[in-house]
Amino acid sequence: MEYKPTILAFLCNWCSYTGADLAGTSRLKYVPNVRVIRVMCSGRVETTFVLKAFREGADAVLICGCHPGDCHYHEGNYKCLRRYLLLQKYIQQMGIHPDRLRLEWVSASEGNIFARLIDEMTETVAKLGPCEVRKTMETIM
Amino acid sequence: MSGEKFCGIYLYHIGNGNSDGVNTRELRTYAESLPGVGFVWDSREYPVMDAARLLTDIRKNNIQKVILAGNSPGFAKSFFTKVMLSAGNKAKDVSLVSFSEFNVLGREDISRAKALILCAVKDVPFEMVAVPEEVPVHPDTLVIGGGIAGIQAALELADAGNKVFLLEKSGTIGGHMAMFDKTFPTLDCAACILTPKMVEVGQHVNIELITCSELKSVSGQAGNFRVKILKKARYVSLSTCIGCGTCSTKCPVKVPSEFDAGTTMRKAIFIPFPQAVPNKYLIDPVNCTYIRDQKCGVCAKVCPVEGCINYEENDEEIEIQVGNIIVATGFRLFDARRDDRFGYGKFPSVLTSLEFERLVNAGGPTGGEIRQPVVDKKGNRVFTLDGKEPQRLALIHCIGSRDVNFNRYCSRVCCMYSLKLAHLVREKLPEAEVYEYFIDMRAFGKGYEEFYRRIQHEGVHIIRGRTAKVEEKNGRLLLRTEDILNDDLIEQEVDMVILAAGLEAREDARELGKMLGIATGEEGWFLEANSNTDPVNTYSGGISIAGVCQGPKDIPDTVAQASAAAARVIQSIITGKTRASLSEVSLESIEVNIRQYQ
Amino acid sequence: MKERIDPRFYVGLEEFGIKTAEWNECFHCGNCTAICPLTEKGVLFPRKEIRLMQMGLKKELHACTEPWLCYYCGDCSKTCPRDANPAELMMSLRRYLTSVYDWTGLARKIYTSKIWEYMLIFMLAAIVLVLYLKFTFYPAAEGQWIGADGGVLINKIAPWHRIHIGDWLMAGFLAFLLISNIFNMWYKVILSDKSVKIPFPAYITQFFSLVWNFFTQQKFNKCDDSKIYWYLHLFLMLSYVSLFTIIVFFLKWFQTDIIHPFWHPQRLIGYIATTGLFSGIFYFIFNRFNKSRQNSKYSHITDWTFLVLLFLTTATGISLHIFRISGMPVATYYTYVIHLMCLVPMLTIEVPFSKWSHLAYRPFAVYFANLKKSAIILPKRDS
Amino acid sequence: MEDKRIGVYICWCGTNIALMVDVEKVTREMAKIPDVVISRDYKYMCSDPGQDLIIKDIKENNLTRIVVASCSPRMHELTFRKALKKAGLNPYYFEMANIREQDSWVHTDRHEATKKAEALILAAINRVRYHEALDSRKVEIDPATLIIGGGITGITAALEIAGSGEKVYLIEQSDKLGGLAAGLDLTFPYLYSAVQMLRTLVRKVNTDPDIKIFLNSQVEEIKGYIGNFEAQISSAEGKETKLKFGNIIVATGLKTFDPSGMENYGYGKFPDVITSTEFEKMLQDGLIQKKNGTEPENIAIIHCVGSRNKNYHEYCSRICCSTALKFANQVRSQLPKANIFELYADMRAFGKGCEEFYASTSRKNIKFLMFDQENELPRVMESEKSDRCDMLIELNEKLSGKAVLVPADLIILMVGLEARQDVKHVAHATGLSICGNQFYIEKHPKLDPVATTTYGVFIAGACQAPKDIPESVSQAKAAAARILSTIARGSVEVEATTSCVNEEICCGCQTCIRICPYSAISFLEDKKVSFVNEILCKGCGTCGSGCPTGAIKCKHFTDVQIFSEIEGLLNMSYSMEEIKEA
Repeated sequence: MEYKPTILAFLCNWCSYTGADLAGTSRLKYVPNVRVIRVMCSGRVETTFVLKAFREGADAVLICGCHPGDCHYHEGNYKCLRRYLLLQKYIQQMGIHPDRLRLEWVSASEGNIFARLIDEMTETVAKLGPCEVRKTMETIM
Repeated sequence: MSGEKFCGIYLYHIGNGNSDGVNTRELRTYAESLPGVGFVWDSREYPVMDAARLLTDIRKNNIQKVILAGNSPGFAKSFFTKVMLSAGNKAKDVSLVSFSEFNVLGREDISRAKALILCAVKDVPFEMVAVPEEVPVHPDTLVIGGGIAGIQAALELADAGNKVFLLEKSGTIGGHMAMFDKTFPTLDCAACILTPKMVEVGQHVNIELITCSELKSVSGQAGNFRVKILKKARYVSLSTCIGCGTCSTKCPVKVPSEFDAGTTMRKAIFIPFPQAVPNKYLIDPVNCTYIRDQKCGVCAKVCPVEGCINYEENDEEIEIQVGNIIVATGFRLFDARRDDRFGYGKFPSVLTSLEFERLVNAGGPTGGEIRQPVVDKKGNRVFTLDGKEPQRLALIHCIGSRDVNFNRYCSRVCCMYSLKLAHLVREKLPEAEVYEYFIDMRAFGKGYEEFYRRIQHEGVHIIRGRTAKVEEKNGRLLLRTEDILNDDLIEQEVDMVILAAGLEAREDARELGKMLGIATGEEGWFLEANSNTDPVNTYSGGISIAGVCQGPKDIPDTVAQASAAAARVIQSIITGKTRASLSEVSLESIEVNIRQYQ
Repeated sequence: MKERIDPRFYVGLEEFGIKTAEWNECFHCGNCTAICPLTEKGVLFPRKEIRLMQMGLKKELHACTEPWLCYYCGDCSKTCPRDANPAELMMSLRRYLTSVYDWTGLARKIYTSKIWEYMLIFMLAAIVLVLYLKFTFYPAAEGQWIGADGGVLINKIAPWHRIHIGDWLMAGFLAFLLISNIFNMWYKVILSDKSVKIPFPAYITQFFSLVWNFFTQQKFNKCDDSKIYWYLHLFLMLSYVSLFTIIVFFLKWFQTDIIHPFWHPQRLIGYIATTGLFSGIFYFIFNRFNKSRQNSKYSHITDWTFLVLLFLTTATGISLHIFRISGMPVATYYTYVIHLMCLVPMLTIEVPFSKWSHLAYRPFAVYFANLKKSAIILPKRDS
Repeated sequence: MEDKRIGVYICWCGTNIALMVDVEKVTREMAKIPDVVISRDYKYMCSDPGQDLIIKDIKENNLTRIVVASCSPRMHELTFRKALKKAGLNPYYFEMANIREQDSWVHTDRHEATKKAEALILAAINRVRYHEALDSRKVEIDPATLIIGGGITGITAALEIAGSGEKVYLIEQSDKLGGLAAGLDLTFPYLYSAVQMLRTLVRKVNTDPDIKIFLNSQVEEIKGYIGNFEAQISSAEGKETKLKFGNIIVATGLKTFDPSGMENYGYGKFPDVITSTEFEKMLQDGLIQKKNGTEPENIAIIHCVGSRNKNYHEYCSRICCSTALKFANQVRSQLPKANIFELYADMRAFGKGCEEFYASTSRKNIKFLMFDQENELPRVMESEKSDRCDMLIELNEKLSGKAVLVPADLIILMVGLEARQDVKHVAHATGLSICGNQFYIEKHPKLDPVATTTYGVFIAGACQAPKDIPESVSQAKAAAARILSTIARGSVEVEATTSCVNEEICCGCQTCIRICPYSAISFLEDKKVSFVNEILCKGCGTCGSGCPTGAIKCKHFTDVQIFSEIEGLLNMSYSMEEIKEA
């Protein structure tokens, strides 16, 4: 049985989560290995959340927010973007491949885009193989 | 001020349709009597529009302004503007008096017709001077019809903190929308979005639900109606029934279920559908053998609640007092039997759209499996899982709509729901071929065109050309259609045909209209106060209309109208006053107002 | 080459019975084509014709054989969702096309103006009278009004050979007109349609269909639910044709002075044919009066003229026969001339220029249609 | 800390969930999780009996936390919260697992879907353990209303609200009221006078004492929250006005599509190719004529310009078909001899009386020609002298299958409707979201077409999607109804999921104050700590993640809640057993 990565996704309530719901209501199909956490705004996603996710054994973390300029809270998604760029550097220092963390803009009407995104990300992450963070943590502790 | 301009009036004798009744001779003499009117043309003396002759008349009587009065004189406007311009006047010196715009329907409205002409001559907007007197308003409201329109209107009012009586003919609220499987174009299931609202209505402290009831009579006037309601006996106590369903399981009588559009059988003691509100059982006296002829009586025996079922219960008549009435009685589906070419009622596998909605619905006869109906020994059509899975299905648009032999109007929703049904078939039977035969694809709403595209790409065969007849050929159904865009004749064999039947006014609409004093159009839809600026109110004060009973509509438009109808009511409750019937405004009062206005 | 739409094409066609307001209302649902029992793949009407009318594509319209393939059951008009009345348009188009095929232009005149029609009829009648008086009808000369046995000497008054000359002249004249019109039709339908190239053999192979359809009118039979209509029409047509041939080619045998016994073929054929004509005529007149059938709802003036002339001819023919067998010479002789005065105009007006011509155009239309079909099929065989 | 007694309820949603998720199995598995007292499945949790089930259990087994696994929380979270409330439990002691939209509907492998469902539900259970009781507060409503857009929608809404004696501020960008309707001559399908109609409405608005009109004005920015908004209105003359109001109706409408970009129609190249807007003006002025003042002999009306074509706009503009029919009638009445062509794609005459209108129009000898609006748009070409017309239109006529040329002297382009340039600006000022077609997104496409996801802000008319006059009017009145009912009640409830500062930990760095988009956070000089105004706060939580010390707590989205959720989700991807050991 081939390896299925686990992706943890933080979706903002107004655009991305609605988009993901739309994928559902329009019965679009995508791979089942994504786990969604709903936050009011991508701006709420803290660095610690992402790190926690890797620590708990996520093979990849996806953050989705409204398109630039469409944020329900004006600029939460920009805040998120900054934090994301910082995180990218940081996880690389930790030896986590940058492809394992992604930030994407998904609007409420983009159910199909969300579905495609998940499929495509799963593929890339599957190529990278399982994320070792959890194991190493367990061994050193 | 241009009111002083010297007027010529062109009176149309024959308006298209219903204002023939207006006596043009009388109007003519009235118009001629008005000061500032120089000339009155009577269309009967001008059978053909003769520009030259009109021009000479205009010049001779140096007319500076022409008023076109008729049912819908707009059809001649640009002709007159040209004439006026060549007579050296301006285009805006042609003004219209459209009788139908102001509900001038016949003799009885002649004084309004006069008033309209007077206003035009004086160049005063009719709405500004034809104001009914204000009357105090009773804070309670009656909403007739428990469909989505009625539900929305009721909630709107109740949330504003007012008492609402919601009158429903059947045993539950929900109307047609509750019967649908999914809703276009978002495809979320109708029940999922409707039932919460139904529950809300059921629980709302301000809403008094009156099911199984009919309007008996309405007296009084705007602001204070006395309404008599005939409450049919349920024979099951609303207060004590726990909805356990034992009675129904034991009941021996089986009749076609209204909610499932006849695709399933229900008992004589039944609950319309699982999420019904109120979620209580009731007996249908027509089919219950005990009530008909004192036989059986099982349900009462098995009912766990003492005295919950009471065969002796009688219809009762209640009277309520309300200040406003909102009519939201909806529609009935076109009876596909009337167009016998499609073999509905003759071939079991020819379904109406509503039947199919139930068939694909998880709560339907086959639990959402699409199967051809089978015919049992008695010759009845039965929907079961034993039926064959259809390999080919066809949807035929415009059944009973856009057709002079039945209804001329477009039913507005059929195109979209047909696309939706096509999608549902593809989703449940990916192997099945779906053919859709249409005339014009009317995907006009928000996200509709996108949905249309999507269905096209899903591999549904969407063919321009309305099927002419359905015949039976070696066990399958044979459709004969011209494929217009490919200039070809298609004789398609299919296993199941779905007829996109149109919407029709309810059989009792006219009667109800009379009772409430609201006019109905030729097709039986209720007439709004003004087709542009006031689509939800009527000429009889205190009474509004909402939803399909005013004309075919999809769900969002219906909901919008329902809320809109509530607006006037809330307004009247806030101010404590409402306006009496526009139809009762006298010519004299208008004349007075005009004098003050200028 | 793109064709240009001619929005004013309809102008002046109202007189043929083409009601602009009606066919303009068509919104192309395709119901008419699909409901029609005669349409099949490759043979699609009447929507096509409506469209050509709406767009004023003259050439295509003139190349249409479909109007002749329609036998007016009226289903399309009955079920049309828009009151476009396709069946009536097809009927009117038959009139129009007749005038199109006719190179003399008389047909158009006859269809579009009553004056012309009646003028022609009376003129022809007059000519017949003059000719009759000039070349036959001379009892004074011989002084023989009555035969030795007191019988009617029809061949003395109107000798069959002389009448024959008249017959042949007229027949030849009409035949010439009709055939030239059919050639014109062939030109419009086949030659000017550049899209198809008819291989010569097809002309021969398909010829049978022409004859077959002429005598059986099978298509017509397929079309209508009430058989009686088809039978009567066929009966009428056959009687008509047989009488026509007898008079034109076997007048010697048909017009005799001696009166044969009842069962003699000469008389029997005469009687049967007359019955055929009369029953047909009465049936159609009846229909047109009480507009019971869809196809008798709207009557163009020429429809009436045809029936009336046919009726008069038959009626005078019968009375002529009665006078003759009951030995009333004078009456016979006068009726004879009246008979001719009805017969000649009837044939001259109707055969090449008016309704009668459908007798020829319909089978030819089928013929041409088949030709085109075979032309389309043939190349497929090669590939 | 009180003991957690959790009830888990898993919904079949008929077959919607049960088909892809083994509900019974999941129910059994969940029963094994610590603290879970009750684990049930039911056909329709949202149904009346479904909710009663929860209420009953809460009362009988004094449950303190509830998890429902069913559809999206955006669908039924409120429904179930209400149920908890009825059972006397704080509605926020509730968490929902979305196993329909984001599980059963999107996956095809039943085993995987079931596994995912378990993960989601476990996460919900983990999370709900840490839920806290929150209560939503009431906010007083300022009875005044701001209406942005003085088109027919705005006017109607204004009259409706002012009719009940409430104050209305009507903001119009241009120098006159009426919007697109002001450009019309007649209305379809009965050809009533739009000019007279509008004149009446405008008079009514002008004479209404409760309506204050701001022409040539714009909304700069809107501060505040439902019931207590505050806005800066600036007029063209640079006059600034401050307004206070309780509700907002956005009725900015749409603008017509500009066909200059479409070279095939030669708009701008040929003088007598005009847009429907220009033609309406021509009709208002009374004379249908070419630029050179002569009478056109051939008039062509081309539908779907800029609509139903993915190079321009995919959507249908809804009003053009009937408008085109209206034009045909008006041309026919002024020029009885003219040749009139309608080049259309689908005749969308769907409104009340419109199909009849279409039929009666077609009887007037109008030539209807169908083209393929998606792949083959007609092309306008110059003509030779011999053509006896100014232009030729080249098109593939679909109903006859022939490529034809149409003579034309005057060509009317039925331009579609599209979003206005300032749509983004208004969206920002009012906190609305915009869909792919640049229309404002309503709260629910079917059951709530006028409300939006922002409390106190409503959308009406064409800015929500193209609409004709009666439909816009209906929406205007609908929006008015909502506002009137809030005014009638005098107050509304607002969200409880806001942020708050733990003053013990706050270091007073004021990062949060810079971050907050609603300037809901202020600095308490005396205490040297930040303070969140919980009514201004919209609960986005950005401050929470920005706070270096973790002093800011985002209610209902606290760190610990989300951590526990993460744990729940991820541990599942190993096996149920492991957690049970843990």
